[in-house]
Order: sequence, then structure tokens, then C-alpha cells
Amino acid sequence: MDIKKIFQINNDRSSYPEIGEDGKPIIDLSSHKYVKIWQGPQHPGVTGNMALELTLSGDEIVESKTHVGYLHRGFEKLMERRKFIQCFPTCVRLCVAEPDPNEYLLATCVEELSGIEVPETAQWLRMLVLEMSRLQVLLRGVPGQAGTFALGLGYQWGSYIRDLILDRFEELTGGRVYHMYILPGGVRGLLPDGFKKRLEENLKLADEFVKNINDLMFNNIVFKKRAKGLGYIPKDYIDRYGVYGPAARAAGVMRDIRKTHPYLKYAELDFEPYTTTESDVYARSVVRWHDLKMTIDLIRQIMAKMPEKGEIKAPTPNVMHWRIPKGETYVKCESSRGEYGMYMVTDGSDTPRRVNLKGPSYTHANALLEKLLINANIADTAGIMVSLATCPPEIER
Amino acid sequence: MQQIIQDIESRFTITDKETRRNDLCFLTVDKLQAISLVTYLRDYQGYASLTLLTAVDWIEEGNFQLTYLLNNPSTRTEIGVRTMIDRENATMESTHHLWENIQTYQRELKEMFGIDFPGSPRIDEDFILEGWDNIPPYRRDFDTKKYSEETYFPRPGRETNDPSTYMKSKLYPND
Amino acid sequence: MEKENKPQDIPVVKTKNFIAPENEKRTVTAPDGSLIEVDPINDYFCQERPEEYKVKSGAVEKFLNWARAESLWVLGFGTGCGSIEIPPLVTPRFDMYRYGVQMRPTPRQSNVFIISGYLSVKTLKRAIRSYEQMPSPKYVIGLGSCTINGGMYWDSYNTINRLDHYLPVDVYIAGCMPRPEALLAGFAKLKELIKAGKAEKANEYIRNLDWYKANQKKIIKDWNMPDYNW
Amino acid sequence: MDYSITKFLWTLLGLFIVTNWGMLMSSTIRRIGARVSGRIGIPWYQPWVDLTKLYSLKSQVSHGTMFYLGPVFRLMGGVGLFLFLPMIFGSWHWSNYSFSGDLVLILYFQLFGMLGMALGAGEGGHPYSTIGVSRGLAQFTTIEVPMTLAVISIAIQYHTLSISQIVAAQQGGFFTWTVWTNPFATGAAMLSLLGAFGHSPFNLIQAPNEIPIGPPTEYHGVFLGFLRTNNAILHVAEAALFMNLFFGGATNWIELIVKTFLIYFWSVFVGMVFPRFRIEQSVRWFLKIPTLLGILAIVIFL
Repeated sequence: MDIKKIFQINNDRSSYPEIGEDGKPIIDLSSHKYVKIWQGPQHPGVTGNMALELTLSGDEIVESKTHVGYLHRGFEKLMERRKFIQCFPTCVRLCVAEPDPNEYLLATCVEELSGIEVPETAQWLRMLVLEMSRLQVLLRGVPGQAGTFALGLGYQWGSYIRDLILDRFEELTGGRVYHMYILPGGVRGLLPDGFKKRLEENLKLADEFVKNINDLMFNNIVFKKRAKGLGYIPKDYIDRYGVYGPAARAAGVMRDIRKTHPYLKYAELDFEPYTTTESDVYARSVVRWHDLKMTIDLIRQIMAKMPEKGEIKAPTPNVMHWRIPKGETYVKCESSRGEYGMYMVTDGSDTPRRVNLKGPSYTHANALLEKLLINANIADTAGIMVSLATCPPEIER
Repeated sequence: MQQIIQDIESRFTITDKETRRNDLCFLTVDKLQAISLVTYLRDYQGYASLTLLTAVDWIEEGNFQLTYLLNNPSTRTEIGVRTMIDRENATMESTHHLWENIQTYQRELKEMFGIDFPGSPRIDEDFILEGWDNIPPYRRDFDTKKYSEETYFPRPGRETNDPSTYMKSKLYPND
Repeated sequence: MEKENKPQDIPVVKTKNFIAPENEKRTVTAPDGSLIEVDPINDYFCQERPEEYKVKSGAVEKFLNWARAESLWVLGFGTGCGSIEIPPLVTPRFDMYRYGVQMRPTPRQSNVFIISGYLSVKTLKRAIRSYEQMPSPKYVIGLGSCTINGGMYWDSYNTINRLDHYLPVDVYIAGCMPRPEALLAGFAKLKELIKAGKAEKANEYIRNLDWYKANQKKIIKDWNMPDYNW
Repeated sequence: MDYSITKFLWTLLGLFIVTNWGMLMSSTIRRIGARVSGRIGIPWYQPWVDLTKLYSLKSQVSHGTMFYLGPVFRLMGGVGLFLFLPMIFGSWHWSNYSFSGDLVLILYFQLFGMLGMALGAGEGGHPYSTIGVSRGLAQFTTIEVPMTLAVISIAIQYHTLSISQIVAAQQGGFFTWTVWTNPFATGAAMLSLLGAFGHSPFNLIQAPNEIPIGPPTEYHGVFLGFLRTNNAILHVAEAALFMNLFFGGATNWIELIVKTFLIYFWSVFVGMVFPRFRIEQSVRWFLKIPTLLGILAIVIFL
């Protein structure tokens, strides 16, 4: 009798449960080996309003399905019966957490299809707003990763600074969450007096927060134990599953639209997105932390380089009778979650023919999450999900 | 970019092409050639990443336009492959063997446009809507306003005006 | 939409069974080897109708109402985009814990249901289930103009226009989106109502259950749950 | 032991004080936690208001007899722990029903409520309850290992199983406390205490963003009120047990209040800055350092 065999624990569960002839795992719920549970839509660990249908064997997930559609409003249909200018208030609500990329994409689509050049000052202002919006997302998103493992302290600190950034937004645009600052042809207004000084004060707080969060999360032994090696994304998944943004950069693939397809004035800024190769939850979290640092730096660079005064809006036709000639285009920008694009088809009328938003969550939360959750522990679902930065409203729109 | 388009034109019948930017162009091909063009682009030209798959309803011509937008991460260019399929009994070959993430797009198209992709995994399951028994909502002949008014008890008191005529009457009442 | 209005010339794309697979009738093997017929909808769910609760008055009830008002437990269910403004409420700037408002993760332990923004039909079904599982006295706060008249999505085919046709609403908070301060004001208003003994919409729901259920069933096409989810 | 009515009434009064102190302690701790994250936190009287509200809910749904009995068992666990624990050293009024072998009984009572709760929560039928129960029992079994080792070590050290005598042996100065005379047992027990109080990193039983919220998922109204009352009693009683065993006991209520608060605060202090362990990590953690410390404590005194 081999004594070693008795004490050997078989950790390899990759072939569990057995795979049937049709390529699907054989799961017989009435055999009492498996439990089917739903995480969401009413579940505090799921980001936003979506559901995961998990089949468990013990604590381990053997099959997972994502169910979306709880937030479907039919944006793409609604925009088809709104004039171009009416689309803007609708459009910002596409992804609630980070509304400004939506405005930017729609404005850029309209500008590209009707051939409008955006003045330089407006481009700088757009960039500032986009970076501020990224900052407010990351201030919650980076500590939010620890929040999924029940370390809510960083989230509380981050939210406080986020509220200050939202105050600056309010000062600039009048809105706290929805800004509608970017319009076709330019932006709505110049910076108010003393705005840069007040923003700089908030950025100093953010700097301190970046340091604190490093101590709290990345040097925390329990966080390391939970997050390291969790939710590993192999490099060949990047193209097959559609992995973007921080998740791809954590796998060692450079996916940052700001660097690869510089839009606005990003070519004039000096930045280098952080990449690493571990590709687990911890690495993704570190990448987003570096993003946070970089965003603070970028805002400072933008504030230093942008012109104080200048033209902020190119002349546009009467927005009530604005007809855009037939054409189609796809524009993209980098949101905090990854590549964020909009596909627009016009047919010469005063409404868009078709608008399609392509967000990174669409692939992250469906095909990729379903794959990553297999053989994960049920305790880690929230962690894996948040590390992919899922935003449900942009999946179903 | 031009080189690749010339290369494609020598192999496939491109009926229409539109260069939008120097990193984005759209090619229209026949329905039968679309899948082989997409596969060719993926396997031989490095367009390995699928950005999106979506449909446009050209109801006047009785067609759906399917757009496969492919991205080449190394040359940083994008090619949109457009193909027209018939609006009646709309079906298209499934490409779920090429990308794992395309099945989500195909499920959405099946539900929202009624375009069938036989063989695609979970294609018959609900994706976004639940228990929908009307025309697929993204089709142009589905009137969302009418449906909403008939179904969801609109609160009385809302006036709906055509923005252009309404604004004209407000701004220039004398005209 | 009624069956008669349905356009006949369009081929129905979907044919499907509206009962979830775990709720289908089936036979299971008991531990002793015998076979048992199971009909989950009828066997596992309570089909009893709820009863109306008598609104009491008097000093004791006043004290209890005060306690109910000062301890509002909010169900953590973000149903729409308004849920982006609920997390700030538990963070330093707004801190609703000061006012005795706390978040609870399960409907069984909550009293307040914040319908945060628009409700798609799919979410409405879950919202009804969650609402009916909450113990009475329970209150609903309609957050944002989407719950009042549809708001931005008044012409959308998938979002409801008036929340009060499906769930009884105690307090509406207008705006798109309402600021966290507005939410705090809404809580203050709700407390006022509870202390005055006027927040009895849950009873109204039970009194008019048939009307509410008819409205709900009109738009939820795959009704595969009991009439009242205990 | 004294079975007179007077004694019984004094014990009831003690229970009343302990319940209220437990609730005040929990609200204070929550206020401290809120200050760390920059908030003001709940009012100090919030636990009483919550409890009044829970007991005054109009509709309650039951899932069967065991579902009723779960919280009752849990409450009995807490009250039982209190009954056999001498609160104030040397006082007839506050020594409750402690007797010469009470240490063993108390170890049993710690697990008693847990088991009752497991039965009741299982009756609720919610899958998250079941997962929570299996996690809870797995973790509690491993918490008991270092705990029991530490208790055995103390029993060997003081040659008694009576808590009163253990406290008596520690009287006579700061340096006669067990924490100085038997640091290994104290270490093992204090580490297992982290798990017993159920704060981070060992709060996976009620983990709100994994299995909301574990065994009490289905409990509401009076049932939840019972559980909350029990929490208040149990936290003070358990802290008092540790105070008696390791920190010299208390000779008056003020001392008890200060010491139990500090012992409870220890678990919150750790929990504030640590995320939550997974169940297998938690089980392994308890079987490593705390158990080694416990074994060491026994070996030294053998």
C-alpha cells in the first residue's frame, strides 16, 4: 500500500464534472451532487443589476451562465427616433458610472459623418473631462476590488475623494453624475475661474489616497492570498474572447486606445500605460491602480498644457434640421474598462439609422466571465467579476 | 491598408468599399463570401480581434446589413465587412468557431432583429428580453412609442411635440 | 398587448416553454428508493393570499411607529441607474447611517425598497418578488422621474412608465438623477409619514391585489411564480 | 450552588445589564468603525431601535418548527454561556450559576447555539443558508481546536476546571494574569477569538457579498430580533470568559466593561484592515499557528 497516495490530495479539478459527448458537462441536478443558485439580480456581490446562474458542487462552480437584460431600455431603438441633438441626453445614460465617454463617442460620430473640425481648446477640454471621469471611476473601482473581499475601508476613502471630483464636475457642467458637457462641434463652456486651483487641491488628496491604498491593499497579506492566482486569463484568450483595457494589459498585451490610436491630443501627452504578465485578479488590480496614478498625472499635464482661452465650439447647422449624409463609421476611445466604441450608420435623414455601442463589458461579462468562473470558488465570483470591471447597463443598453 | 484591400479585391468580389479614415474601411461582399472573407482576414491578415457584429435594418430595400468589424492589433487598423441578407427568413451562417465572444452578438441579433444563426450555442435562449412575443424590437417596423403607450399606462399630461415645429412656434411666433 | 392586436403576418420568432426548468413537474427518487411526483409551483410555494393588517392607534403604536421610522432597512437592490447614487449614501459625504437608514442584503430583513430609476419588465418581475418577500410594514420609494412617468424612457418598449400601477409607492423622489441629498430628504419625508401612521401603502397593495396583479400579469408574459410570493 | 429566588432575580438583572451593555458595545464599535472610514456612524441608541422595530413587525413567515427553534437555540446558547459564567469575581450577586466544572460546560455552550442555528437555518430552505451553515460549522470546528488546547493548558496550569478558581488564582497583581504566566495559551485563545467573534478576516459565515447573508438569510422580525439579542449577550459573555481566563477577571462592573470592550475591540481592530479569508484558507490558518501555540502551551505545563 502506497502511503503517499493516501495523503495526496487531488487538486486538479479541471476535468470535473465529466464532459459528455456533445462537449457539455454532464450535470444531473437530481443526483444531489450539484446545487443551482442564482447570484443576482438582487445580490450585493454582483456589480449592478445582472444575474449569474451558477451550478455548484460543494463550494466550487462547475457551470456558470450570465443573464443580462435587467437594465435594457432599448437605447439603440430610442435613438433611432430622436434627432441628433436629442440623442445626447439619452446617450449619457448608457453607462451610468462613466458617462463622459458616451458623449464623446456620439459627438465624434456625428462630427466625423458630417465633417466638422473641433477647435483645439475644445479638444483639450474634452480630454480633461474624459480624464476626470476616468479618475472618478477609478477612485471607486480600485478599492472596490478589495471591497469584494470584504475590505470596505478603501472604498469609503475613495468615495470621499470621488465626491470632491464630482463637485468639480458640477462646477464645470452643472451636473453631478450626468454632465452632457460634450456637444457636437465642441464643448459647452470654458473652465470657471479658479477651477484649476481647486482641482489641484483635490488631486493632492487623491495622491495621498493612492499611497494609502497601496498600503491597505497591495501590501495586505490576506488580500494577496485571496487575489493572487485568481481568475487567470491566458494570453490567447485576448483575441478569442475579446479582452480589453486593464484586463488585457495585465496579461501583457498593450491595449490602450490612448496609446495605440491616439485621439484628441493624447499624442502630445507623456504617458506610458503599465503592463504586467501575471494576469490574475491581483495583477488587474495593480494595473488599475497604476491607471489611477497615471490619470492623476495626465490631468496635471492637461491642465499645464491646455490653452486658457479660445474657440470652444465649431459652428454647426441648425440642430433641429440637422441632416447627416449617408455613411457609417466606428469611433472608439479608452474608458476605464477598456476599448469603448460606437458604430453609427446614417441615411441622410435627421435621425441616426442605427447606433450600436460596443463596450468591453459586453464580452467580459458574457463569454469571458462564464469561462473564468468554471472551477472557481463561489466566494471569488464577486472578485473575478469586479476585476473585469463589468458595467451591466452597457451590455444590454 | 491599401495593400490589404487590393489583396482582398484580388481574391473576393468586393461590390462596394468605403474608406472612412486611414485606419478604418468598410467592404461590402456577397452573403456567400462573407464568412470566408472574415475567416481569411482573421487567419491570414492578422485581423484576429472581433470588435463587433451588428445589423442595420434597411427596410426600404428589404435587407438586413450585417457588419463584422475586425481589428488588427499589430497594424492598428480596422476593416468592416458588410454583407446584405434577405429580410424575410433572415439567416446567416454562424461564426462561433472563430471567436468565443461572437455567440453573444449572435444571440442578441437573433432576439433583437430576428436573424437566425443556426448552430450557435444557446441561440434560442432569452438574452435580453423575457417572454417577448411581438416583432423583434430593433426592426424598423416596430413602433416603440406606440407599443409603450398601449402597454405601460402613460401618465396623462405629457405632451409630445415635434421639436423643430415646436421650437419654431416658440421662437418665431409671427412667421 | 392583447392577443388580437398581435400582427399575424409576422412569423413568431420564439417558441418556448415559459416554466423555468427547475419548476417543471418531475419525478424524484426519495432516499428510500420510491418515486415521488413533484410539482414545484404548487408544492414548494405558498399559494395563500395575504391579509390586510389593522392599523392601530394609541401610545404604544405611536412608539412602535417611531421605532419603525428610526430604523429603516433598505434592500440592497439597484434596479436602475439611480443605484449609482445609493453607494455615496453609505460613504463619508452623505452617511445615511446617521439617520438610522441601513442597507440589508436580503428582502426578508428589509423594510424599504428603493426602486432606483427605470424598471425594465424583466426587473419588474424580480422587484415584485423581492417586494412581496419583505415583511410588513414595508415602504417603497420611487427614485427618479422614470418611476413617475417614464422619464427619459417614456417611449421605450421595455421600461414601465408608472410604477404605482405595479407596486404601491409611498414617496416619490423626482429628478434625473436625484442627488443623494434628495434621497436623504426622501427618507425624512418617509419618516414623517411613518410617524404620522400614514405610510400604509402596503395595505393598499393587499386590498387592491387583484388590480395590481392584473397590471403585472399584463406585461410579464412568462408568469411562472405564485400569485403572492411569500 | 444556590437555587434561591433571590439568586435567580440577581442573575436576571445581570442578564439585563449584559444585554444592554452588549448592545451599547456593538453600537460603539460600529461608531468607531465609521470614524475610521470618515463617517459619523449610527446613533448610539440605534441597536435598541432596531430591536424594537424587529419585534414589532406585523407579518412574519415561518418555514416550520425547526425554523422557529433555530433562533431560540441560538439565544439559549448565549444565555447558557452567561448563566454559568461568573461575571464579577468574589461577588455572590454576579457570580451566576458557576460551579466547579463550569469550564467544560461553557465550551459546550459555545457550540450549542451554533448547532441549533444550523438546524433552523437549514429548514429555511435557502441555498445561501445551507452554504453558510456548512462554512460556519467547518470554521467553528477548527476554531475550537486552539481554543480547547488553550483551555486544557490553563486547566493543567491551575489544576482546576472552575472559572472562579482560575480567576482567584490570578488575583494579586497585574503580572499574575494568565497572559503573563501562560502567554502561549493566551495567544492561541486570542487568535481563535478572532474567529469566534466573526469579524473580518473570518466573517465568511455571513459574508454579505458572497452569500447574503449566510444562515440568517431567511430570518426576519422576531427571529432576527432573537439573533440580535443573542449577539449582544454572546459577545459580552465570550469577552467575559476570556477576561476571566486570561486577563485577571473583574472585581466590579467598571472593570468588566473596560476589559470586555478592549477584548471585543481586539477583533474589530484586526477586522478593520483585513479582507475576508476563503473557507479553506481560514480552516488552514486556524490549524497552523494557533494550534501550534496551543500545543506548545500544553507541552510546557505537562
